Amino acid sequence: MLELLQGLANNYFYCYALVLFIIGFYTILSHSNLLKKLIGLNIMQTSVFLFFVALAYVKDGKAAIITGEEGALYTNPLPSALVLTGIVVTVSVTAFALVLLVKLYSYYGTLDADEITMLRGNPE
Amino acid sequence: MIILDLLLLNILVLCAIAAIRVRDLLSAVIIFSAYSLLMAIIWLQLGSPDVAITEAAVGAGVTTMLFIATISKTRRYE
Amino acid sequence: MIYNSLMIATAILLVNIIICLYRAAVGPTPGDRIVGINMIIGKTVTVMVLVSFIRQEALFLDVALTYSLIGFIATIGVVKYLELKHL
Amino acid sequence: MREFLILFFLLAGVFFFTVSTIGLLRLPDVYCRLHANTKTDTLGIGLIFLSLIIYEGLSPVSVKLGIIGIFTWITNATSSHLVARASYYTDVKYFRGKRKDYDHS
Amino acid sequence: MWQERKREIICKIIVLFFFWLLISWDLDWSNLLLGFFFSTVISFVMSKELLRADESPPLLLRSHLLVNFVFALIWEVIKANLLVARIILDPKLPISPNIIEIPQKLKLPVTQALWGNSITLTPGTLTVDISDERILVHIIDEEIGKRIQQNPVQKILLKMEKVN
Amino acid sequence: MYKEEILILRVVVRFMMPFIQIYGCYIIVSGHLGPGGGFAGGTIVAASMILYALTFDVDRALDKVPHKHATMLESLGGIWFMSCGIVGLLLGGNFLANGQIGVPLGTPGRLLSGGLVPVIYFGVGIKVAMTIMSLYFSLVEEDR
Repeated sequence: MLELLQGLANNYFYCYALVLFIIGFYTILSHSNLLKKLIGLNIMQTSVFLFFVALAYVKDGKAAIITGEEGALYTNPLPSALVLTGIVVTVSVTAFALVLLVKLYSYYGTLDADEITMLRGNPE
Repeated sequence: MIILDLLLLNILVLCAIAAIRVRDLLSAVIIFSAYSLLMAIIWLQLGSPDVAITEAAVGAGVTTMLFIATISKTRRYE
Repeated sequence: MIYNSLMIATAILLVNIIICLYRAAVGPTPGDRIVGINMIIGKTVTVMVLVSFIRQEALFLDVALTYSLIGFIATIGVVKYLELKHL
Repeated sequence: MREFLILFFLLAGVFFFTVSTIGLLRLPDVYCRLHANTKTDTLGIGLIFLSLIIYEGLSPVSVKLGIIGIFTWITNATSSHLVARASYYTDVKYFRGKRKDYDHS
Repeated sequence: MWQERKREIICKIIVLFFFWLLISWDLDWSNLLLGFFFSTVISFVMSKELLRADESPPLLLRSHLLVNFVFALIWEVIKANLLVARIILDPKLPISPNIIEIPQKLKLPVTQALWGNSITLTPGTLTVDISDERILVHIIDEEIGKRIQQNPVQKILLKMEKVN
Repeated sequence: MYKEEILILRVVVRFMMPFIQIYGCYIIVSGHLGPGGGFAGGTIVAASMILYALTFDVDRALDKVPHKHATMLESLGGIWFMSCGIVGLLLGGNFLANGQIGVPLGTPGRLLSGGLVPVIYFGVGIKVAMTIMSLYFSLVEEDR
């Protein structure tokens, strides 16, 4: 138990990434406004990026940019390259979802997921 | 160093909670842009300036403006 | 000595950011919220510069320069929306 | 001497930042809060950058710091003006007169 | 017409190239070439959007006045910052805010914008609206509002216009 | 109207725009030396055009960069990237081969020492800038 707590305290970045993920997930589940859900989705994605970059972090390591000095300690550049791709995807997903929201609003006149479900009628 | 990290992460969690608790969608978007700012500082702390500069460019300029454009086309309050 | 004082200055600025965040989350009008975010931008730029000095990496300054150049786009957008109700 | 100057300017900058934050909390309406924003924030940035420039000496880093400072001043002033203007034209009431007339709510 | 436009564009190229050198801080030939290329492309493509010469006094030629302006502005900012800090830290908070109107003496858009931004940066005063005839200024204290007309910054800006 | 009245915003934006753009270009081409790269720099360049569209009008910004030109430039960025990749194939290496085909991979801190990388980033920057710009424009333009 003590070891578990110590491990958690040493890896506090992972804990906070988990907390942020839970906040985003809770937002997606509990709020019925679609724009709020999108903000929750963004928070969730950022938490995953935080987890990835925290994996790459080396204590006292410099940023992974070669400046020509010998024997320096660098952080791992691979996860940050992955995260860069992830950010590009995030922007695209956000823009696409926002355009979908505008279309939904012009069709149904509301952005509330429950109301849209009611307007569409019960499928059964 | 560890104190700075913990402080930053706590502010980040506060920011996220504030962004999802506010009823006004415009305010939620404004606070979300602050979330992106703090995230950029954390990327710097974790030693990956590449991600930080991308987050800065995206979060300060593009994402917020897209959100505000959507709000201006739909409604502002939940 | 100077390292420690830079650290303490950064910590104080971060505490200031919390208070600005309170104003941004509570502020009665949208104008108050934008003022809070504006102050957070200014403090963030300073914190970034201080972090780059603490970690001794000159390249981190580029991020602060980015924020100081395009940080006010969001403000203009919000203000224009408040005034005209469309962009 | 140099260390003393660095510490003094750093302290002064942090002090002005703190003052602006206190002003943001205490002042009554949007316009007065904008005063706290532009004024004290800009001098805080200026002083801290000055201390870091003294710390660094003349180098590319201090040139970049100067550029950051100039652009932050310009953008800060512009956005403050815009917020004040928008508040004025959307009829946000401004508090006028002495403090005792103001009903703090 | 074309002569004037050419001079404008050359001026922009020089300023942008100087900015490029400042941020990259490298005198290698490839860097110089790329900087020259980008500044030329930007000033030709965006030449209609950028500031025109008839909107501003020749700031580069009047650089001594510009330096003068910057130092006067910094001095004003420091002086009034202490005032505002004293007001904010006072437990009674002795503010008496108001919106006043002052006449506009400057003519060119760039100097008008500089003057408006200087008012905003100078503590205690805040530009609310600006036009060719008047400026609406929000002041935090009556005393500060009275002093706004004999601000040395405005004198320097007026001199800058007169030379033109 | 909003656009003609705000003198300070008009002047400041017209003053700041070339600086933002040249900074974006710097970020684009120096992606292998420091932080940045095609995506970040392209986003900054696009942010300057968003600033222009906010300050004046979307219509005026669309006059400056119509959708047709934006699409054309975007495709040009894609073609640029492809042809830089094919250079590697032609010289007997893999697709996007850089050091393999004998391009000098010089010293750290030199701008043009990364072989094909800054050249490729240039295309990526154009593509990203045009894409994000037209994203924002097409989201906003049908407002009126």
